[in-house]
Amino acid sequence: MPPVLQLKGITKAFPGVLANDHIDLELNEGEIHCLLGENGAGKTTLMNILYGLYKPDAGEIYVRGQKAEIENPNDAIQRGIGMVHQHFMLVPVMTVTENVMLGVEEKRNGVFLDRAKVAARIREISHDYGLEVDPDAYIKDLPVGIQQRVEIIKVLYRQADILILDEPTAVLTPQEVEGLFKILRSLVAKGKSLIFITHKLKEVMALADRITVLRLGRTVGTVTPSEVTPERLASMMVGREVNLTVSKKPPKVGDVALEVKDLYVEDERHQVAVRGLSLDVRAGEVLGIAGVQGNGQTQLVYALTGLAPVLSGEIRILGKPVRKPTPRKILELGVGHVPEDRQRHGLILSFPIHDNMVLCTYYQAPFARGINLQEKVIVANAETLAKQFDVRTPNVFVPASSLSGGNQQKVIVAREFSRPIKLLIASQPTRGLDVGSIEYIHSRIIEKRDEGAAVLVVSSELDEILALSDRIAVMYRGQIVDIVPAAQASKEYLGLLMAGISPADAAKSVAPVAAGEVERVF
Amino acid sequence: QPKPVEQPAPAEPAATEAPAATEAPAPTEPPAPVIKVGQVTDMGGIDDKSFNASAWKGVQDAVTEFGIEGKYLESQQQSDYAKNIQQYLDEGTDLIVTVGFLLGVDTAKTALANPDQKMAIVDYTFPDCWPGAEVGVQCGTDQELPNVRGLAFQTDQASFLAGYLAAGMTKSGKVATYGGLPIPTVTIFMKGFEAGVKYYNQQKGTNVEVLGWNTATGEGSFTNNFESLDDGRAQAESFVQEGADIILPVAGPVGLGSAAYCKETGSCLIIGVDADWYDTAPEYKDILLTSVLKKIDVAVFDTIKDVVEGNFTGGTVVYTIADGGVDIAPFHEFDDDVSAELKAELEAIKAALIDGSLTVDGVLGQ
Amino acid sequence: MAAENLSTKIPSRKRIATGIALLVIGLLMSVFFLPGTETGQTATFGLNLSSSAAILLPDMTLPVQTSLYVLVLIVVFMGAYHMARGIRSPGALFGVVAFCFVAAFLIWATRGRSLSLIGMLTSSLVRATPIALAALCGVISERAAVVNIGIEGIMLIAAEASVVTASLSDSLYIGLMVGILSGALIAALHAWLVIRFKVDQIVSGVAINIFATGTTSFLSSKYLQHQSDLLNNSGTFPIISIPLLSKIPIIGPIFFENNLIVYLMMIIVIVMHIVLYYTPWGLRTRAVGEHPKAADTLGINVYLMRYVNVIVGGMIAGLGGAYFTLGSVGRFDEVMTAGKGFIGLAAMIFGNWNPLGAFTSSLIFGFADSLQVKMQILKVPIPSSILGMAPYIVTMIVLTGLVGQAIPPAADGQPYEK
Amino acid sequence: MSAKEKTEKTETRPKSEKNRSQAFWQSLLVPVLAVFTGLVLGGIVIAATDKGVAAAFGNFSANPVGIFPAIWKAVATAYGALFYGSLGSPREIIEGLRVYRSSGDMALLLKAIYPFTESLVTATPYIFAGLAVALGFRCGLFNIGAEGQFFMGALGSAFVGYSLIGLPWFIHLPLAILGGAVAGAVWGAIPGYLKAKFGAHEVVNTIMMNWIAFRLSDWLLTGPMKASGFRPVTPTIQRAAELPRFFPDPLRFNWGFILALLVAWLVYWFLFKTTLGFEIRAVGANPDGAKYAGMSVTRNFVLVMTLSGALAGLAGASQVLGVDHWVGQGFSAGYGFDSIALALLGKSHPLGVVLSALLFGVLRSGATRMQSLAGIPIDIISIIQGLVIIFVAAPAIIRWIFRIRVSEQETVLTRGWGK
Ligand SMILES: Nc1ncnc2c1ncn2[C@@H]1O[C@H](COP(=O)(O)OP(=O)(O)OP(=O)(O)O)[C@@H](O)[C@H]1O
Ligand SMILES: Nc1ncnc2c1ncn2[C@@H]1O[C@H](COP(=O)(O)OP(=O)(O)OP(=O)(O)O)[C@@H](O)[C@H]1O
Ligand SMILES: [Mg+2]
Ligand SMILES: [Mg+2]
Repeated sequence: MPPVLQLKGITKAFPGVLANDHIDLELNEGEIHCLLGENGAGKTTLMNILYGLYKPDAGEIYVRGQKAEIENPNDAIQRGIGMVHQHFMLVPVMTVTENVMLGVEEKRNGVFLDRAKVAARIREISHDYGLEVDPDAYIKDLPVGIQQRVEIIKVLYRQADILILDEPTAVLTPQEVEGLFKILRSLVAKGKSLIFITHKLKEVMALADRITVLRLGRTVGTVTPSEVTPERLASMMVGREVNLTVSKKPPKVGDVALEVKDLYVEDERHQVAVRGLSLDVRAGEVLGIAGVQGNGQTQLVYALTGLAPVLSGEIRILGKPVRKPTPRKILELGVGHVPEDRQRHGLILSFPIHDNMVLCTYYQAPFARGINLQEKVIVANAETLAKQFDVRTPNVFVPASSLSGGNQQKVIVAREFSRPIKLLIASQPTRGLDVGSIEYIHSRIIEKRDEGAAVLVVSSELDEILALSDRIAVMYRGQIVDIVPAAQASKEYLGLLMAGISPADAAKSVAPVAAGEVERVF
Repeated sequence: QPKPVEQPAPAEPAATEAPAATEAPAPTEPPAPVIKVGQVTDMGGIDDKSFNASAWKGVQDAVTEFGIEGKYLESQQQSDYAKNIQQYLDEGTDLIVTVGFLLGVDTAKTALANPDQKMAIVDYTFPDCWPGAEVGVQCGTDQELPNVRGLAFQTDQASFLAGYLAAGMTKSGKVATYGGLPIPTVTIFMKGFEAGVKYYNQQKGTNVEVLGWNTATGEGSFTNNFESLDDGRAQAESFVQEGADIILPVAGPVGLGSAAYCKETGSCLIIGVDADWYDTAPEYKDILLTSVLKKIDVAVFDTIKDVVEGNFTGGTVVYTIADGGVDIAPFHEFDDDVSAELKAELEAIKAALIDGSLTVDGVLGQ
Repeated sequence: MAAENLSTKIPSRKRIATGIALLVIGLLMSVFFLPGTETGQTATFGLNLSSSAAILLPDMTLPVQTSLYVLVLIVVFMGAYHMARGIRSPGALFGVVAFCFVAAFLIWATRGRSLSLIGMLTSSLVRATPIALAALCGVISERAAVVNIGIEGIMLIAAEASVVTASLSDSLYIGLMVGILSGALIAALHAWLVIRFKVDQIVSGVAINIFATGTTSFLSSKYLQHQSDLLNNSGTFPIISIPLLSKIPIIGPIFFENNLIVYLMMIIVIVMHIVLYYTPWGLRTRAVGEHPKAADTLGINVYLMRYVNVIVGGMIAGLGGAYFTLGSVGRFDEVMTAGKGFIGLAAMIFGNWNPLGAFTSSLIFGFADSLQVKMQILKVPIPSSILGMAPYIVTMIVLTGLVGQAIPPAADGQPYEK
Repeated sequence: MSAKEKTEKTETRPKSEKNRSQAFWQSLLVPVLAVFTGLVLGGIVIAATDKGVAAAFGNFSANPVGIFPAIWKAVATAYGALFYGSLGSPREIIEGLRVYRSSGDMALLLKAIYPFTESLVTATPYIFAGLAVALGFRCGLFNIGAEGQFFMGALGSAFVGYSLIGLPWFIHLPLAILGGAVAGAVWGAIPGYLKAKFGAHEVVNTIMMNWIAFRLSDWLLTGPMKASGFRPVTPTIQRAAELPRFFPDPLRFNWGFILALLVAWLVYWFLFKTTLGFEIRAVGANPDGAKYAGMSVTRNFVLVMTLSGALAGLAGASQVLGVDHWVGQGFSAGYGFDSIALALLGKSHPLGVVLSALLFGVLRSGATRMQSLAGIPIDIISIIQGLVIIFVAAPAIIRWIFRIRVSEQETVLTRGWGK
C-alpha cells in the first residue's frame, strides 16, 4: 500500500533564505515520523507548505497516492491533515469550545452557534483519547500543557488522520511529555499517522518509528532509532561534532548575593502568583529554579528585576535591601537580566544592533556625555561585543529584527555579560535555540559563575537546569517546595515535585538523590 | 465704547436716498473702465445664510444693475483677511467690501495704508482703536476713516417688532430665541426681541415669557457654532418641550435646523433673520411667521451705487427702521392669522420707533 | 496567613482613596447646590410630552432642599460604606454617584421652575443616534481589527449624497439607500487601502476625513447652495409612533416615538449584539480581530472577513450620515457633522468595543448634550460655552475613571500578513 | 552555519552604508509622485466641475476635440493661479531685482516676492504643528489634539502679549512665546497624564480636549480676554511682543519662520542625538523593552505629550505674534488636523515635516489667488491634500501606478489606539 503522505522535491525560498531545498518525505500509515533539525532548518516551513499556509516554489504532495493541490488550510483539512502549530493558534479570550468549533461551527436553526453540541463532542474526544479539558474554560486561564491538548482536540475534532505536531514538547514537564507520548501512541493505535517535529534527541529516540533529519533546508537522511545514537543524530543535525555535556569545575562559593524572604507577588490579573517564597543565592554558584511554566517563576523574576511590584516580603541584593525596586535601580546594583521573552523585553527589534547593545547603559559614560549620545563610542562598543560574542550579522547597523533568534539572544547575552555584574538572573536562557547556540550560552553562564558572580537560572527545561545548576530549587504554586544539590539530584524526583507531589510522598516513590554522577544529555 | 446701535444716526442715510434724484446711468451703457467690486467674507464663508450671503446678494444685484464686475474671496482663518484684501489691492479693485467686525482691524490698516482705496465694512464702525493708531484722529471718532464706509444696522428695532408680534401670536404664552455665539451682532437681535415681548406685556398686562435670552443677566441659549443644523433642531425641540411655540433663531444656517423641526412637527413657528426666509428658504414658508430683515444687501448695493455714481463717502452709515434698512418681512402665509389690530399696533410702534418716542433701551429700562 | 491580609490590604488603600473622593463630592454638592436654594422651594419635572397623547402622568414636583439633602446623604453614605466594607462593582458605584450628582444639579437648576424631564430624555436618545451609529460602525470594523477613524468623513459624504439624491428623486428612501451605499463605498476604499496596500489604518482614516471635508464643502459651495430647492431640500423622515408601545408612560415617548433612523439604530444595536456573540459570523469576526493567524490556520479568510465587516460598518456610518440630513434637518451644510464621528469613537471605546456598551455610552453623550441645552434654557448662571463642554468632559471622566483599561481586540489596528 | 551567514549577508546588503544616500532619494520619490498624482486628480475634479468644459461637452457632437482645449484652459488657469499665487513669477522677481539694483527702489521686488513670502508665512505654523504630531508618533502616541493645543497656545501668547505693558522686546517677546508654549504644553500634558496614570486612550482624550479648547476660547473671547469695545476678540498685542517682520507691510514674512526651522533642528537633535530622545524612541518602538531597560514608560508619555503640546502651542504663538497680533473666533483653519497629515507625509522626521509643511504652505496660500482668478472654491485644496496623504501612506499604489520598484521598509507610525 502507498504511504499516506509523500512530499517530493519541496522547495521554498524566502527573501535571502532558501528555507526548503528539494525536500523528500514519506509518512506511512500508523507511523510516528520524527522531523529533526536545528532552528531554521526548515521544518516549520515544510509543514506550513504541507498545511497550505505557504505555496511551495517547486515540488509535489501526494496524499494516499493521489497528487494533492493544497492551496490553503481548508484543502489540507479536507484531506484529513491537521496541524498543531509551534506557536499555539488559540484565541485567548475565547473558550475551549469556541476555539475548537472556529471555522467548522455547529448551527442551531441554521443561524445560531450550537455551543452545547460542540462541548459534548469535545467531551467525547477527551474521553476517547484521555485528553481531559473543560470545554467552557477560557484559554487564557489554562496552563500551556492543557492548551496543547486543546490544539490536539481541534485537530481531532476535524477528523484529521494525518497529524503534524511542531515542537510540542518545548513547553512541557517530563511528566507532561510522558503524558503526551501516551496520547500520541494511543492516536497511532487508532490508526492515525503522525509527523513529530522536535530538536530534542532523547524524545526522538523514545518515540520515533522513523527519523528524518533536516539541515539548512536539505534532507540529511532518514533513519530508524535503532540505527543511531543521540550523538550521531546531533552531528547530523548540526553538521559537526557537538559536546552535549557541560563540563564545569566545582563552585567556589562566596557570600550571599541575593536574599529573598517571604516574597509575595501578583500577576497581571492580580492573582497572587508568588506566595511567601524565600531563597538565597551565593556568589560563585548557580541556583537553578525548575518548575512547570506558570508556577510563578515569571513573576518571581519580574519582582527581582523590578518589572513587577512586590506585594510584601524582602529582597536583599548584595546585602542591600531594595525597597520599591525599579528596573534601573536594580540594574545599577550590578544585576544582569536575560529576560524570558527576548523579543518583548530583551530587545527593541526596530533599533539597530548597536543601540540594543547599550539599551541599559546608554545614559552612562562613556556612551553619553550629559544628554549627548556618543554615537562613535556606541558603535565601536557594539562592534567589539559582536565579535567577542560571535553575533552573526553583516554589520551592527541592521535592525535586531533581521537577526535570527539565536543571534538575537547572543546580542542580549553580550549586552548583559559585558556589564560588570555580580548577580545574573537568566530566565529560559536558551528557549527555542539550536544546539550550537545552547552550547555557547551555557558555557558563557558557567564562565560568569566561575568569575564569582551569583547566577539564578530559571528554566522549564529540566535538563538545562540539571546541566547548569549547583543547587536546584523546584517551584510549585508560587513556592519553593524543595532545594537539592544538583550533583546527585534525581530527575524523576524533581519531576514529581514539579508535578506537585509533596517532597515526602515523592521521596517515598523515588530516591531524592540518584546514585553517582548522572550524564546530562538532551 | 459706544455701540453702533447707540450712535446717533448721522446724515448718511439721507445720502443713500439722495442719489436717487441724480440721474443714474442706464445699465445699457456700462461705464468704461468697468468697476470692480470685491467682497471678503469672514470665516462663515459665502454660504453662511447670513451676512456674508446677503452682502454677496447686494454685490450681485449691483452686477446685474450696473454691469460692474463682482467677486468674493472666502476667508478660512484669521490670517486670510489681510491676505484676501491684499489680493484685491493687487487686482486694482475699486471697492473692497469686507464682512464682519473680525475684519475691522485689517480693513482699517489697509485703508490707512491706501488712502484712495475705497472700502466698506459690514456690521462694523470704528469706535475701537488699535496700537499704532492716532487716537481721536485715526480712530475714536465716527468719521476717522474717509475711505471706509462702516455699515451698521439698528437691528434691535426690527426684532423689537418681531418680539411684539410673537407675543401677540403665541398661544402657549412662551416664545423663544437663541443665538450662534454670544456676540453683539447676534445678541442685538435677541435683545430687541425680548424688549418687544416685554413691551407687549406692559401694554396688554399679559405675561408672555421669553426663553433663551435675558438682557438683564446677559444669559441665554447659544449653539456655540454656526454649522451644526442638528443643534438648531435640538434647540427648537427643547424650547417646544418647555412650551414655547414661536422661535427666533439667530445662528445663520443653524436656524434652518429649527425650521425643519417646526415644519416636521408643526409644533412651532419660526421667525427668520437677516433676509426674508420666504425667499431664501421657501421650503419652510408654511411655518414662517415673518423675518427680521437686516438689509445688508441694500446697504452694500447702495454703497456700490455711490461708487458707480462717484459720490462714495466714508464714515458710518447706520441703517435703521426709519430708512427701511431694518424691518420685518410681510407675514406671507400668516397674513390672515395676524389680527388687524395687531397689525395696526405694529404700525404704531414702528412709527414711534421712527420718531424716537419709543426706544428699545427705554423699554428695557436702561 | 500573610497572603490573605495582603490581598485585602493592597486594594484597601485604593478603597480609602475612592471613599474620601466620594465624601468630597458629597461635600462639594452641598456647597454648590444648597446655598442658592430657599426653604419650601420646589422643582417641577414634566413627565409628559405635549406631542404624545399618552396616559397623562402628574408632573413630578420635588421639594428642593429636602431632595438635595437626601442625594448628598446617599453619596456620603456610599463613600463611607465603600471605605468600611468596599463595594464590589465600580460600575455601580460610579453609576449611583453620577446619578446623584446629576439629579442634584438638575433639581438645583430647576428650583422654583419647571423642566420637561421626558423631553430631555427623548432628545437624549435622538442626540445619541448619530453618535451611536458612528460607534457601531467602529465596533463592527474594529472587532475585525480594522480601526476606522474616517467615520466623520464617511458621515459627511453620506449626509450630502443622501440629501442630494433624496431631493432629486423626491424619495427619502432612495436617498437613504444612496447614503448607505456611499458609506459602504468609502469604507470599501478604506478597507482596500489598509488590507490590500497595508496603509496605516489611522492614516487612511485621517486622509478620508480631510478628503471628505474638502469634497463635500467643494460640491456644497459649487452646487448645493445655488440650486438649493433642487439639490438640497429633501424633507425629513416623519415621526412614527408605534401603536401601543408609544402609549406607555415615560418609556413610550422616549423609545417608541421616533423617526425611521432612530428605530433602525436601536435595531442595529440588538442585531449586532446577537450576530457578534451568537452566530458563526460573529465568532469568526472576533477571532479575526483577536488572533488572525489562528483564524487563518483554520481556513477562515481573514481578508474577506475584514472587507465585509469594514464595509458593513461603512453602511452603518452611512446611515448615521443620512441622519444629519434626512433624519434631522432635510438639508446639507458644510461640516454639519460637527465632530459627532469622533465622539462616536469615544463612545465605542468606553463601550468597550461591544454594541450594547457603545449604545449606552452614546446615550450618556446624548444626555449630557440635551442636559446642556436645557441648562441654558433654565438660564443657569454658567456661560453657554462652558456648559457646552459637558459632553466632552463627561467623556474624559468616564474614559479615565471607568474604562481607562478598556481592552481593544488584540490585533486591533494591525495589518495581517500571511 | 556558513549558509546562514550567507543568507544574512544577502538579505542585509541593501542596508549597508553606501546605499544610504540612495535610500534617502528613494524615500523622497514616493512623496513627490504622490503629490504629483494628487494634483493630477485635483485637476480632474477642477475640469469636471468647470463651466467651460461642461459647455464644450454640450456641443461634443458638433466639435468633439473642442473639449481638450477647454479642459486645458480650466486646469491651466487654476493651477497657473495656484502657483503664481504661491511662488510668484520668476520674471517679475528678476525684473524687481533689476530695478532694485539700478535704482534702490524695492517696491517692485517686494511685490514680486510677496506671494512666496506668504507661502512661507503659511508654512510656519504648519512646521511647528507638524513637529508636534511627529514627536508624538515617535513615542507611539497619536496626538490628534494639536488643534486645541494650537488654540490654547495662541490665546496664551496673546494674553502675555497684550497684558504685559512697557517691557523691552527682548524680554516681552520671549515671554510671549513661552506663554504660548506653556499653554499648549498644559493642554497636551493633561491627556498625557491621563494615559500614563489611568491608561485612558490619548486619541479620544485629545479629541475631547480639542472641543473643550474651542468652547473655552469662545468663552474667553466673549468674556475674560475680550478687548474693550464690542468685538469678541483679544486686545492687540504690544509691539514689543511681536515677532519682527523682515519687510514693510503688506509682507508678513517674519522671524517665526526662522524660529520654526530652528525648532525643527532642535527636535531632530533631541530625538536622535540625546539620551532623552533615545528613551522616547525606545518607548515608542517597544514599551516593554524600554521598561526592562530601566526607562519609565509613563514618564516618557507625559514628557512627550507635554512637549508635543508645547510645539503645537508654539504654532499658535508664531501665528499670533508674527502674523495676526490678536486672536478672534475661529482663529485656526484646522492647522492641528492638517498637521497630522503633514507628520505622516514627512514620515515623522523633522526634515520631512519641514518639507511637507512648505508644500502645504504653498497649496494653502496659492489657493487665495486661484479662488479669485479661477473662481475655484478654496476647498479644492483639502481634496488635493486628502489624496496626497492617501498616496503617501500607500506607496504601493504609487508603485502600482508608476510601475516602479521602491524597496523601503514601512515604519509603523501609529498603533491602533496608541496601545
Ligand atoms: N520575517 C523574516 N523576514 C526576513 N528574514 C527572516 C525573517 N525571519 C527570519 N529571517 C531570517 O531567517 C534566518 C533564521 O531565522 P530564524 O528566526 O528561523 O532563526 P533561528 O532558526 O531561530 O536561528 P537560531 O538557530 O540562531 O535561533 C535569519 O537569518 C533571519 O534573518
Ligand atoms: N516568513 C518568513 N520570511 C522569511 N524567512 C522565513 C520566514 N519563515 C521562515 N523563514 C526562514 O526560513 C528558514 C526556515 O525556517 P523554519 O521556521 O522552517 O525553521 P524551523 O526548522 O521551523 O526552525 P525552528 O526549529 O526554529 O522552528 C529559517 O531561516 C527562517 O528564518
Ligand atoms: Mg519551526
Ligand atoms: Mg465654503
